[in-house]
Amino acid sequence: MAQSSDPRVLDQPWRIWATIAVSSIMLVGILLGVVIIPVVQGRSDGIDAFTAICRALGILPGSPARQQVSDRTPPSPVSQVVWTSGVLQILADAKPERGQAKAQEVCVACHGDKGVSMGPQFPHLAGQSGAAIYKQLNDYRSGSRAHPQMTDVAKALDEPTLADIAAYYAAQPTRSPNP
Amino acid sequence: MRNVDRLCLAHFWVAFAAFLIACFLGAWQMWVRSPLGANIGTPGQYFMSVTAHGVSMAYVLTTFFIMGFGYFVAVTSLNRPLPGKGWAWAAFWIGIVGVVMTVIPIVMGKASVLFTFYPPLTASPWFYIGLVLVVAGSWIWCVLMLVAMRDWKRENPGQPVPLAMFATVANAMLWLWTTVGVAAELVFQVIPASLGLVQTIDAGLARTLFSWTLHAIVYFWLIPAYIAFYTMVPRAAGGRLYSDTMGRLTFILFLIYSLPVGMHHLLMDPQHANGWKFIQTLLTAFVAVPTLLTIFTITASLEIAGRLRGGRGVFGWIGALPWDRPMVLATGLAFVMLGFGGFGGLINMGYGMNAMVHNTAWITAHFHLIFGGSVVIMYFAIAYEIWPRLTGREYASPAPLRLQLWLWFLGMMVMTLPWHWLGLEGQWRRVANFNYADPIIAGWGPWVIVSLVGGMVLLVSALLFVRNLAVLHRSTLPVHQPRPLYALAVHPPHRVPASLNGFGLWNVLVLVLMVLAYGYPIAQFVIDPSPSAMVHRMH
Amino acid sequence: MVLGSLNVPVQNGLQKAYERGASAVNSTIPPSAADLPPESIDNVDEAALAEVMRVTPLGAGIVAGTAVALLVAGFLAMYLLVFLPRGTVG
Amino acid sequence: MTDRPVEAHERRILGTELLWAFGVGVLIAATLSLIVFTALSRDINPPSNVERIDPKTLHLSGEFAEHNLGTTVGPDGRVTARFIATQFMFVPRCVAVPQGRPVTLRFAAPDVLHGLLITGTNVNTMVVPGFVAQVHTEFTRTGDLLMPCHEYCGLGHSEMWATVQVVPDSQFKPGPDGRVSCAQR
Repeated sequence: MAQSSDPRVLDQPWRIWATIAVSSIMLVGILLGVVIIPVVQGRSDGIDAFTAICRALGILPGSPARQQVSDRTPPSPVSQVVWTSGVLQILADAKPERGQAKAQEVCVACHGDKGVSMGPQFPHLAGQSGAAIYKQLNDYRSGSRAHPQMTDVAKALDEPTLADIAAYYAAQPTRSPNP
Repeated sequence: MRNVDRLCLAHFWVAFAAFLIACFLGAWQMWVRSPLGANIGTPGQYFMSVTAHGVSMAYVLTTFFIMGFGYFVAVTSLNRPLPGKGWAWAAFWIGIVGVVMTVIPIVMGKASVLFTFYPPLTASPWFYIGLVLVVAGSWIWCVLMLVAMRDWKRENPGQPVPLAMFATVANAMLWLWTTVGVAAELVFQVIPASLGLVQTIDAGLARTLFSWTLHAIVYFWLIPAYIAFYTMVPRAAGGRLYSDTMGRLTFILFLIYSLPVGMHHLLMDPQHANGWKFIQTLLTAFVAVPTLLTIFTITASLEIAGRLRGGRGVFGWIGALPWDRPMVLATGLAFVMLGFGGFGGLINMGYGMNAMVHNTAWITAHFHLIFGGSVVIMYFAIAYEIWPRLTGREYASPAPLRLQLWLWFLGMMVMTLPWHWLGLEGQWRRVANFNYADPIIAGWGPWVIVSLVGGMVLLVSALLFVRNLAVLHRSTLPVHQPRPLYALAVHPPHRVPASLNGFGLWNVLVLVLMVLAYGYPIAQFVIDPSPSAMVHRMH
Repeated sequence: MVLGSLNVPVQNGLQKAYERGASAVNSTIPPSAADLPPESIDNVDEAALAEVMRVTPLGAGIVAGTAVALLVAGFLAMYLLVFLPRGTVG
Repeated sequence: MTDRPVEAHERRILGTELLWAFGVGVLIAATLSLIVFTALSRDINPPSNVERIDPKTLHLSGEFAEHNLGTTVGPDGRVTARFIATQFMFVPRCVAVPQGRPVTLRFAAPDVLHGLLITGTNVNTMVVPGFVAQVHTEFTRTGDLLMPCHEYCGLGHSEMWATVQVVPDSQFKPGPDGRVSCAQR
């Protein structure tokens, strides 16, 4: 240790030792974690060194030690509706009054003015969740769901109108289950 | 000078009030999740209680205690008035407003997202804004600590900063570094989402930013206990500190190594690759070094004290130690709990082995033993030690103090040891009520009841603690001549290298380590943003 | 001595050290934090300390050493006997 | 006390501390080397899989569509079990897996953060919306194991769990379409 008491000179060994210690730990960490372990693990399942290192860094998906599972199942979705912020915005901007006007022409015949249906074969819509009504109408429109009348009805309406009708019926008071 | 006492007392009483409430909530939770309280309380109440228990213990008890203790250390160890005392009171009131703003939505059930947030779940914006205020208040405290040290160093050029203050400033530095993570997460992601400005949130990035804070914050809580170990325990035991240099080095190592290891809380997360996780395991191994150094240095200091009091032979000094003194007793109990808790931590950091215990009762046992156990018992010991100085009143007798410390130790051990076993059995966390009919879960019932008993003992101890402090305010025993508080080292430092008297070099090293540990893991969310999740509002 | 049993030897030692006209001992106003006796004095006798320091870290080394060794042994045991038998993870 | 012995004594103290630090370093190196050894020899890692997937369109994807969930045995004999982790259930609720053979478990979350462990095994991972969580493991013990969601995901978190039936390899029979479902007991 330098004898002079000037702190800067005293500091020299501390700076050197601290930098050496931290950089050597970093080096060991990178060497082991990102190079040695992945490459050696990769060999056990036939993964080349470059891919294994990329997986250990997170550039490629998968574990450095195991081949990635490949899945070629063709998609066959039950519904095309995707709840994105855009769709939620459409539902939020829906106008029940415009929905009521449109419903008079299209829906009232079977589902009733206030959403209380005429017969058992037509579901009640009063107080049903707006998002649920919107989804079913979209499924009819996209063909994910087929129905002799509803498919044509839905196809004739555009997106915002679906939301308006859904908002209107959602706003109707649900009738008491045992009147 | 004396009005710093009022500032410290205000902070301590807010801290211990939050602590007592949280102890009641904790005990209630233990009861509700046990077979004895199987159909009591709803999940909504349970998670409201867990949120309040977490926020009170992790944000209110800790932040206010540390700020109060910091002001006390700044005044007593530097022997000069606190600079910017007006700011200190401002910081206190900002913190109080923040706490109130946080607690109201919790109690209204609009913030049951627990104290670790879990976006895409979002709570009421007031919950988050309140926490930001508490952190803002603590930032003011950090600046005051730095200013106090800088002024002292200007008045005493070339002199080594007293160890207690050096450690407090190291803690303030660490806190400034670590709050960057949670502040970024709250300001840029969670608060806009809870305000409805955005409908989607990147959950992977949010977790990574919160992990930046999640580990160094536990060292922010832990350092005051270590300040007591290094600067109060040797004096209380009647000895000297074995090595002042090691004390400084320990707090520097805490600063350097506690910050880049936050991501070991994400060892089981899919969005980070093995390479980064191994670096986390390696760095976490090095964050154990300062604790292991402390165990040796403080045990050596206690050995000095024990031998000075006549302890003979290799272990004679242990019996000769003044275990009747609360500070010495608390240190012994804290080291035992630190041993068990540290063992839990060793398992947690075991790279692949974390899969055995992640999010099980083992983890709950780990942080209750280390934070709830050894750190909080030292908070008690610090409070008992400095209360006479703050209130000018002396204890009639240390017996109730010792009883309270023993109850806390026994309660904590009885509560947490069964959790280790339950954790290995797979008991998972944050469960409002267990289905004890399930054969696997049925076997856990008896152990949960044992830990419930521990929880009740802890509640009794917490009540006794608050009673011990309150009684002192009305005690009639004036303090004649308060004993000196801080310990002397065997070789008090005369010349200390600049790097052991300031944080310039160490901040550079922290920056380098943070870039290594968090560089790519955060950058990956910017380079190739992950598909974002829809915000799920709980308010 | 109503001052409680708190490290009485230290109290007496201090009393003697400050009889030389320290601030009024029994002033009713509790002394503020600034008037604390200077930290640099405690009643540890230097000769006794030198004697003690000849052997000191041995006991601490053994106690702390066994504790840490136990921790690491426990880690190795848990790793080999509890973790590995539960199957690989990767 | 002249200055000379104090200097020497101070260095002796630092010497003991360095000796202690060296001893601790050796012990830490021992723990780390065991971790590295098992990583190299038995491919033991924490489960990582930086594979992005849009949580909002899981039902449009092929892999995580409802009909493709549960255990399937690929043409190459690889056993893969797929789950959706959603508020507050795993789909499917029960999955059968073979004992003693490598199994890959894949999880995706359409809504919030979830996590899971399988009791008594080393299967443990978080499920972060936006990523596919993947765990490669090998079940060593048979029996009906509990797979709870262990990360807070909302007020129904306590009720979110599934069952994993580990069956001996001899009883693990994939159907004609390569799928295996839980044995109804």
